[in-house]
Amino acid sequence: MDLNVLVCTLVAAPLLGFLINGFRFRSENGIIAGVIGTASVITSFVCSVLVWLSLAQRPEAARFLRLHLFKWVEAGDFVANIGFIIDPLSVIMLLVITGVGSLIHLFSIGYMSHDHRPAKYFAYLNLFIFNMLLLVLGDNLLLMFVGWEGVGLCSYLLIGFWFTDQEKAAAGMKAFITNRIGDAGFLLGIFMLFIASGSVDFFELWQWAPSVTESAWLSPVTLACIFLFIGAIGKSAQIPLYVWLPDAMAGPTPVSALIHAATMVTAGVYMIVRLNPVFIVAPNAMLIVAWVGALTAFFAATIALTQNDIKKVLAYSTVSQLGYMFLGAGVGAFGAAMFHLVTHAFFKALMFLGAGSVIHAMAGEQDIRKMGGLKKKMPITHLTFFLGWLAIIGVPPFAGFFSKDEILWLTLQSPLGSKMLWLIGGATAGLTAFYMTRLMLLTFWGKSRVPKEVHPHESPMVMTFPLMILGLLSVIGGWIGVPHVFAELPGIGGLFHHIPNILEHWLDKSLSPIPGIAEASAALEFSAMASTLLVVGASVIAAVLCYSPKNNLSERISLKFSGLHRLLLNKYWVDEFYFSRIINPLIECSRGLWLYIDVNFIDRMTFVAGDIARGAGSFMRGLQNGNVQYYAFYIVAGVVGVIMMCSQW
Amino acid sequence: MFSSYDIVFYLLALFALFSAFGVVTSASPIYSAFFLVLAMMDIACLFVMLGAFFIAGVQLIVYAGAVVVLFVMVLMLFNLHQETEAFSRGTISGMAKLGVTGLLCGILATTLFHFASTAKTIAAEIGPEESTEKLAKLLFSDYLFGFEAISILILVVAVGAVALSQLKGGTHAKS
Amino acid sequence: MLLSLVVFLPMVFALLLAFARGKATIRMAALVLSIVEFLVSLLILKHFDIRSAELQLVENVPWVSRFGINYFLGIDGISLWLVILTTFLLPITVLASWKSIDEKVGGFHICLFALQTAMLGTFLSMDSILFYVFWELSLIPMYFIIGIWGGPRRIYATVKFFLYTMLGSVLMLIGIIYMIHLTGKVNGVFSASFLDFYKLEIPFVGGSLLSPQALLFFAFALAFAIKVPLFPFHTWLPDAHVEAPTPGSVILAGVMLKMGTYGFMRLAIPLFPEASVYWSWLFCLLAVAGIIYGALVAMVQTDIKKLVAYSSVSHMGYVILGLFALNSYGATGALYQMLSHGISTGALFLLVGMIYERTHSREISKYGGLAIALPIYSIVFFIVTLSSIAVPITNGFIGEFFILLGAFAKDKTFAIPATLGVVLGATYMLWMFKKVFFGVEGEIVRQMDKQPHRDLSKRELGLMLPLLIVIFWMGIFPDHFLRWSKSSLDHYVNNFSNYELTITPGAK
Amino acid sequence: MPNLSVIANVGLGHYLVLAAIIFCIGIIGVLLRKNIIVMMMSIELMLNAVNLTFVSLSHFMGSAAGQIAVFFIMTIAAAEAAVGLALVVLIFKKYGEVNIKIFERLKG
Amino acid sequence: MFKISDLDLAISSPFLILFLFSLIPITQRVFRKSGEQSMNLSVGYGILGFLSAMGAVLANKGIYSYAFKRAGLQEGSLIHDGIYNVAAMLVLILGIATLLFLRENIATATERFAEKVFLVMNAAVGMLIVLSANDLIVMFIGIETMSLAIYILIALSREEFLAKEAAFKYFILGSFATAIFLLGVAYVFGAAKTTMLSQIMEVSSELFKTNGLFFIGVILVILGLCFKISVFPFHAWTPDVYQGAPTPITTFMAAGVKLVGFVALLRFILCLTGIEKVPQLLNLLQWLAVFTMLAGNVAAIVQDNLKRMLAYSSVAHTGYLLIGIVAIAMGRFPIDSTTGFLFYLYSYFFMTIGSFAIIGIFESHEGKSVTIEDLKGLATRHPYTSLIFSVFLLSLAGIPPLLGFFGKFYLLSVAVQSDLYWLAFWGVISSVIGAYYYLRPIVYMYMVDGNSIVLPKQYMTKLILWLSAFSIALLGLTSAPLYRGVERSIKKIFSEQSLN
Repeated sequence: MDLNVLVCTLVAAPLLGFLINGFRFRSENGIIAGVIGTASVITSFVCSVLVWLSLAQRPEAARFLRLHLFKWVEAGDFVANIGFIIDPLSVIMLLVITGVGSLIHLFSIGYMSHDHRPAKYFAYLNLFIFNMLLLVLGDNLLLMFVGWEGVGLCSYLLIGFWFTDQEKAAAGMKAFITNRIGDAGFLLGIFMLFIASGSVDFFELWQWAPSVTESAWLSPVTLACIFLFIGAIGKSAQIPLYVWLPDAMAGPTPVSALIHAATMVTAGVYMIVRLNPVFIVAPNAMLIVAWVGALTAFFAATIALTQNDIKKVLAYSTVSQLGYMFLGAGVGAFGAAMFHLVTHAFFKALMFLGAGSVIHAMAGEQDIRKMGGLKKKMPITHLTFFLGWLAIIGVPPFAGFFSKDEILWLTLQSPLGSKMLWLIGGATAGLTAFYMTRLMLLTFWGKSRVPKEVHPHESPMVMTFPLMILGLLSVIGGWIGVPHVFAELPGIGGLFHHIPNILEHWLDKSLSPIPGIAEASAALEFSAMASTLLVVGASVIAAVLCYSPKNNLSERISLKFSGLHRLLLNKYWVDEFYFSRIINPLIECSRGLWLYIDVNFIDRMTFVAGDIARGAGSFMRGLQNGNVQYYAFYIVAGVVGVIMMCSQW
Repeated sequence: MFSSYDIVFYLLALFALFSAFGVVTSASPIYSAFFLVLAMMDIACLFVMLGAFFIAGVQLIVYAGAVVVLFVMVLMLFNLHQETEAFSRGTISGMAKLGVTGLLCGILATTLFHFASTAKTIAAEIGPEESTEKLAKLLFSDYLFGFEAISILILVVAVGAVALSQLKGGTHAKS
Repeated sequence: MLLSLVVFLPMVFALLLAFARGKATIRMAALVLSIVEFLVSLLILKHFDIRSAELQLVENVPWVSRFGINYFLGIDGISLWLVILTTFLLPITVLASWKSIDEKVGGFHICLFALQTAMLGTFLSMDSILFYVFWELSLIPMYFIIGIWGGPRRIYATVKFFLYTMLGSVLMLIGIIYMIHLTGKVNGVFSASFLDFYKLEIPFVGGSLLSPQALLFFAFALAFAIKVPLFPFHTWLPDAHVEAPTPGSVILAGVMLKMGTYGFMRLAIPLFPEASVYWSWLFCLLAVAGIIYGALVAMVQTDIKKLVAYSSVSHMGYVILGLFALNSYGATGALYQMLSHGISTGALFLLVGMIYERTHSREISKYGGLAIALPIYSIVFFIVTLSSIAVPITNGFIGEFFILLGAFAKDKTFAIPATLGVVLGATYMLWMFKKVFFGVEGEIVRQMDKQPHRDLSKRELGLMLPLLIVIFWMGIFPDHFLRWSKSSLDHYVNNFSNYELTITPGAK
Repeated sequence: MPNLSVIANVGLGHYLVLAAIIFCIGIIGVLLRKNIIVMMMSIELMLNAVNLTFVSLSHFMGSAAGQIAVFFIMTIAAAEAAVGLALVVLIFKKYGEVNIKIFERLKG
Repeated sequence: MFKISDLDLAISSPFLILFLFSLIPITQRVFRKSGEQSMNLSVGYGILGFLSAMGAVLANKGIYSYAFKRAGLQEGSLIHDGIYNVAAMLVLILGIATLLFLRENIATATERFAEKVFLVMNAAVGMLIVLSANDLIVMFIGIETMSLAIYILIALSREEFLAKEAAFKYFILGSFATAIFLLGVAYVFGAAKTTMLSQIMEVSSELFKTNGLFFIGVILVILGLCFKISVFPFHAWTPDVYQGAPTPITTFMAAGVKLVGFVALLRFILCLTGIEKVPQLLNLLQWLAVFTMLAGNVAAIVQDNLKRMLAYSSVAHTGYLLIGIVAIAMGRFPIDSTTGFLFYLYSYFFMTIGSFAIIGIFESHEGKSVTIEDLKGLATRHPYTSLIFSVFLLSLAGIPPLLGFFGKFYLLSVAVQSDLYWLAFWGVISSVIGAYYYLRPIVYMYMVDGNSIVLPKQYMTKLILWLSAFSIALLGLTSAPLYRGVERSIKKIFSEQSLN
C-alpha cells in the first residue's frame, strides 16, 4: 500500500473512532464503544507496522520521508504546514503508541465495563491517540505543538473523567494548567528557535543546527533549548512541574497506564530526541536537561519510598523513570533515552494495568496497606506484575536492565555526563528496587490485609490478555538494544556477537553522535554495570528485610527517622508550598487588583471626575441663588474682572 | 486758577453726586424719587454747560417731567412708606458689591483721566439755536432711520404697557 | 455600489422592520433579512482580488468638497474579514434575541440593524470624517440596546459606555480636523481621505510629547484604546457586558471592540509611524498589563459574564500587543485574533445568555454539575472554552501564536510575560468551567431539572453550530482566511513607515 | 502739593469722571436696594450718567452725533420706565409689595 | 432732509411690512371682542405678515448695500448683506413658528392674544433692525425694541408667578446691561467720533494702539452684547428667564435673541480691525469661551427641570460659538472662520427651536414645570415624540450624522485652522460633559419605566417639530451645499473689505 495512504489512515482511524464515539456519547453500551475505539487503534497499529516494514525496506538514508498535506498557516516569512514526518524515530513512537494503545484500549473494555459513559471514555482515548500521533508525526514544531496541547487536553478530560468528584475535576485542571506552564515555555522555545533559524520545520532545523557555533550561556540556541525543555518539564513531569502527575492518578487506571506512563509523559523526551541536532549544539542546555533529569529521578524515587497508594507509587516511579530518560538525553545518549522510553512504556504500562486489575478486583481500593497476599487470588496479574517488577528494577535480561544500564553507562562515559550524575543514577536504581520490592511485598506477597467485605478475584480475559502481552514485552523488550559490550563477555560473549543492537542501528541516522565521546574499555563498562546490579540487589534484600511480616523493621526505621519519614510521606510539602506561596498569593493578589485597581482606583477616578463636574455644577447652582441683585453683581464683577484682565493696554 | 466755569462745574458736580447718593441711600422711595429729580435737573444744568441746550430741555421735560412723575405716581398708587429693609442683607456680599463697584469706578476714572489728558479736544462754542438746528438736521437726515425705528418701539411699549395693565391673569385670578 | 449596498442594506432593513407588526413576524423577517445581508456581504469575496494590496471596490463621491470630505468606501485585506465577521454575527444575534428579548422587539431589531450599518461603515470608510460619523453613530444603537434591554444596572453601564467612548473619540475628531487642515496646507487642497493622510509627513521629535505627531498619535490612540479597551481604560467594558442583553454583548464583544483595534491598524499606526515606533513600548506594556491583569481579575470574578468580559480585556490586550509588535507576525496574529475573538467571545456570551435564560443567575458559585444536567450545552461550552484559551486547531490559537511570535521577535521582555498570560487564560476559564460544569449539581441546577427541554433547543443549536464550524474551520484552515489578507498585511508591514494605499486602477 | 492744574481747568476728563461716578452710584443702587422702584430709579441714574458722557464727549469732540444718541437714549429710557412700571404695577397687584425678595423662586 | 431713496425703502421694506401687518390684529382687537376665531385670525395675519416679509427679504437678496446713507458718505445706518439675508430669513421663520406655538401653548393661547401677535412681530422687527444695523445707536434701538417686546411677552403669560418673576428679572438685568452697553458705546463714540460700524472700522486699528477709552469702550460693548447671548458670568439671567417664560417665548428668545445677539457681536468684531494685534482682547474672548462652555455644561448636569437644563445648555453653546468669534477676531482666515461660525449659529438655531418647543408639548397646564421625571416611560406611550426629542438632544450633543455634529465639525475646524487647539480641546471635553446631560432625558424616556404624561394634541407644534427634526437629521448629511451657501453669503463682505 502507498505509504501516504497508510499514514493518513493511521492518523485518521483514531479520529474517526473519536467522532463516532463522540457523537454517540450518551451510549451506555461499553462493548460497542470499546470495540469501535479499540478497532480504530488496532487499525492504526496495523498501519504502523506496515509503515515500519515499508520503511525498513528502504535504504538507510532514504528513511526520512515527509508527507505534505496542505499549507496550514503563513505570516510573513513564517510558514507552517500540515505535514507528517516518517522516519525511524517517529516509527518507533508510532509502534509504541498504537501498540501499547491498542492493548490498553482492550484492557479498558473490561475495566470500564461498569461505567455508564463508556462511549465518552473511548472517544477521549481515541482523541488522545490521534493527538499523540500528531505530536509524533508533525513535521514542524507548530504541528508538534498542536499534538502537544491536544494530548494535554485529553489528559485533562480523562483525569477529570469522573468529574462529579470535585477533586478529580481539580486534578484534571491542575494537570492542564501545569502543562500549560510548560506549553508556554515550549511556545517561547518555538519563537526563539524560529527567530534564530528562520524556520520551524524539522528538516530545515536539522540542516541549520550544525551551522550554529556559539554556545555561550543565553545564546539563542541555548535559550531556545532551555525554553523547549521547560515545555518538556511540564509535559514529562520533571522538577518543578511534576506535581500534576501524582494527582493525575485520579483518572481511570488505563488512562494512567496509557497517558501518564507509556506515551504522553514521554513526549518531552521524544521532543528532545527529535530536536537532538539542535540540543547537541547547546551543551549548556544539555547540562540542565541532564541535571534536572537526574535530580527528578532521585527525588521522585525518594517520595515513592513511602507512598501507600498503589497508583501514587507507580506515578512517582514514572516521574523517576522519566528523569532517567532526561538524564540520558541530557548526556547526549538520545538512543538510550529512546530505548528506555520504549521499555518503560512496556513495563510501566504493564504495572499500571496490573494495578488497575488489582484495583478493579479490590472494588476501587488503592491503599496497599489494605492489600497483601493477592498472589493467590490473582495469579495472572501477579505473574505479569512480577515480570514488570523485574524489568523496572533492572534485572538482566529483562527490558529495564538494558535501557537503564545504557543510560547509566553513557552518563559515566559521555563528556556531557559526569560521575556525580552517574552516582545519582545508580542511587536511584537502588531506591527504585527498594520501593518496587516494597510494592510487591505489600500488594501481592505476605499476609492478606484485605478487608472482609472485599473479595478480590482475577480479572476477565479482556484485561489479562493485554497484561500477558505486555508481560512478554517487558521480558523481551530490552533485547532490541543489547549493548555491544556483551560481545566481550567472557564465556557467553560469542552468543551476543550475532545479536545486533537493533535500536541503535535503526536510529543511527536520526541521532547526532555525542561529540568527543571516547572509546572505553569493556571492563569499565562491566564494572559499572555490576555495581548498579549490586546496589539493586542490596536494595531488594533491604526491602524484603524491612517489610517481611516477621519484623516490623520498617516501622522502627520510620520512627527513628520520623522527620525524614514525614518529609517523604508528605512529598516534601511541595504541593503545599505551591499552594501557599504561589497560587493563594496569586489569587489574593488578583482579588486585590480587582478591588483596588479596578473598583477602587480606575472606577473611583471616573466617579471623581463625575463628582468634580457635579460639584462644579452644584457650585454654579449655588451662585444661581435667584436673587437678581446677585446676578447684577456677577455682571459688574465680570466687567471689572475682564477690564482688569485686559488692563495692560 | 479756578474760573467761574470751573466753580460752577464743581458745585453742580457735588450736587449731582449728592443727589445721586440720595437716590440710592434714601430709605423712602419717595425721597429717592425726589433726589432723582434733583439729579436730573442738575445733569440738565451740566448739559447746558456743555452747550447742549436742546438736550437739556428734553432732559427736563422727559426725565424730570415725565419719567420721574411716572415713578412718583406709581409710588403714590402703592402708598408706600418708609421701608424697614431698604437694603439687601448680607454684610459680606454688600461689601463685595461696594468694593467691586468702587474698583470699577476707580478703573474707569483713571482710564478716563488718562484719556482726557492725552486727547485733543475741540471745545467749540456753539450757540443754542445753532446746536438745536444742527441736531434737528442730523436727526432727520443721518439718523432718520433710528428716529423712525424709535416710533415702532414706542408703539410696542404703549401696546404692551396697556396689555400688561389690563391683564386679568390666569387660573388663579378666576378662582 | 456593492460596498454601499452592504453598508446601507441593514439600514433599509431597519426601516422595513419599523413597519412590521407582531413579535413572530418581526423575528422571522429580521432573521431572513439578516441572512440576506450576510449573503450579500459574501459577494464581496467574489469581487475581491486576492493578490492585490490595493483598495478595492472603491466608491468615491464628493461629499463636503470644501474640506475634501468624500463619501469614500473601499475594502482591502485588512477590513475584508472584519466586514464578513460583522455580517456573519448578525443572523446569529438575531436568532439569539428570540428568547432573551421579549419586549419592544421591533425597536430592538431596528437598533441592531442600524448598529450593523454603523459598524460596517466604520470598517469600510476610507474617509476620516465618514469614518468618524460611522464610528460615533455606532454608539447610539448600542446605547439603546444596553439601556433598554439590559440588566438592572443598565443605565449606569450604558451611560458609562457612552461617555467613555465619546471622551476618546472627540479628541480623535480634533486630530482628524488637524490632519485635514494639514493636507490643505501641504497639498493646497483639503482632503479627508485616509489615502492622503498616509502621504503626510508629520514632524516628530523623539521623546517629546508635544511634537505634533506624538500629540496626534495619542489623540487617535486614546480613542481606539478606550474602544478596545486597553488597560487601564477598560472599566466600562465589564459593566457594559454584564448589563447588556445577550445579543448586545455578542455584538459588543464580537465586533465593536474590533473597531478599536481596526482603528489602530488603519489609522493610528500607519499614519504616525515614528510615534508608533517610539511609543510602541508603552502600548506593549499596557497590552501586557492588560493581558495579565485581565486574566488575574477574571480569575476572581463571581459572575460568569463578568469573567468573560475580563477575558475580553485580556484577549484584546493580545491584539494590541500584536499590532505594536509592528512586524508581519504580530499584524497577522492581531488580525486573526480579532476575528477569532469575535467568534469565540461572541459564542461565550451566547452560551452564558442561554444558561441565564434557564436559571436567571450568573453566579458561578450557585452552579455545579451542569455537565450532567445539560450535556450538549456542556460540550458546546467546552469547545468554545477551548477556543477561548487558544488550544490548537481552534481559532484562538493561530492568532495568539502569531501575536506572541511577533512580540517575541520585537522584544522578549514583553513576550515572555504575555506568554505566561496564556497560562492564566487557561486557569480562569477552566476554573470557571470546573465550578460550573463539574462537581455535584448545584442548587440552581437541581431546580432547573424540573423544566422540560432544558438542554439546547434546535434554535440554540442552530445558532451555535455556525460558530462551532467557524471555530474549527479557522483553527484548521487559517490559510483560507489569511490568504485574502496576506497582500494587504505584507504591504502594511513592509511599508509601514511610509505607508500608502492605492486604489485599484480601473475601479470607479 | 498736588498739581492743582488738574483740578482746575475743568475739561472733558472731569465730566467723564463725574459721569462714571454717577454711573457707579447707580450700579450700587441696583445692587443694594431692595425696592424694585428704587432699583429702576438707579438704572435711570445710570442712563443719565451715560447721557452725560455722551454729551460731554460730543461737546469736546465737536461731533453732534452724541447728542442724537442722548436723544434716543432718553426716549428709550422713558419707554423702559413705562414698561418697568407697568410690570411693577402688575406685581404689586399680585403680591401687595414691590420688594425684590419676592423674586427668588426661580433659582438653582 | 427727508430724502428716502428707493434703496432705503427696499431695504427697510421687511420692517415696514411686518410692522404694518402687526397692526392688523391689534386694530381688529379694538373692534372685536377677543375670542377663538380672533386668535386664529391673528395668527393668520401674523403668518401672512411674516411670509410677506420673507418675500421682501428674498426680493432684496441680491442687494449688497448700505441704506439710509449719511450726508456725503457711502455708508448709512443700515447694511444689507448676506449675513442679514440668511439671518433675517431665519428670524422670520422663527416668527411663524413662534406664532403657531403661541396659539397652541396653554400658557399663551389666552386673553390679549392679538397683543402677543403684535409684540412677537415687532420683536421680529427689532431683531431685523439689529441684524442690519450699521450703527451702534441703531443696533441699540433694535435691541431695545426686541427686548422690550419680549419683556412684555413674558409677563403676558397666563402663568402667574414664575412668568412675572422671569419678566422682571429679565427686565432689570436687561436694562442694567443696556446701560453698560451704552456706556461702552459712549466711550467708543468718544474715541472714534462716530458710532457707525463701517467708520469705526477705518479708525479702529489706529485707536487700539493709542486710545485707552476706545479699548474700554470696546470691552464694554462686547460685554453688553455678551449679556444678550448669555456668556459666563453674564448668563445668570438665562436659566431663570428661560424657565419662567412661557415656552413659546422661551423658544423665541433662545433661538432669536441668541442669533441676533451673535450677529451683532459678529458685526462689531468684524468692524474692529486691528483686534488681532490686541492679545488681551483675544485672550479675554478665549477665556470667556472656555468658562462659558464649562460653566454651562457643568451647571446643566445637576438640573432636573428640562427647560433649565436646556437653558444651561444654551449657555454652553454660547461658549462653543465664542470659539468661532475668537477665530474671527484673530482674522487669519476670515472667510473660513466666519462661515464656520455662522454655520454653527444657524444650525444651533434649528436645534434650539426644536428642543425648546418640544418641552411646550409636555406642559399639561400653564404652571407646569417639566422635569426629567415626567419623561419616564415616554417612549412607550409616545414613541415618535420621544424619537424627535432624542434627535434634538443628540444633535445638541454633537453626535453624527445630525446637523449638530457638522456644526461642531466646522466650528472645530475653524479653531484648528487658527491654531486654537486649546479652545478646541476644551470644546470637545465640555461636549463630553454635555453628552451626559443630553443623554439623561433619553435615559428617562427609553430606559426608565413609568407612566408618562399624556401629551396634548398640538398639531401645529408637532408639525414644526417634525420639520425641524427632519431638517436636523437630513441637513447634516447635506451640509456641504449649506456650508457653501453660507460661505457665498459672506464672501462679498470680505472682498468688499479688502477693497477699502
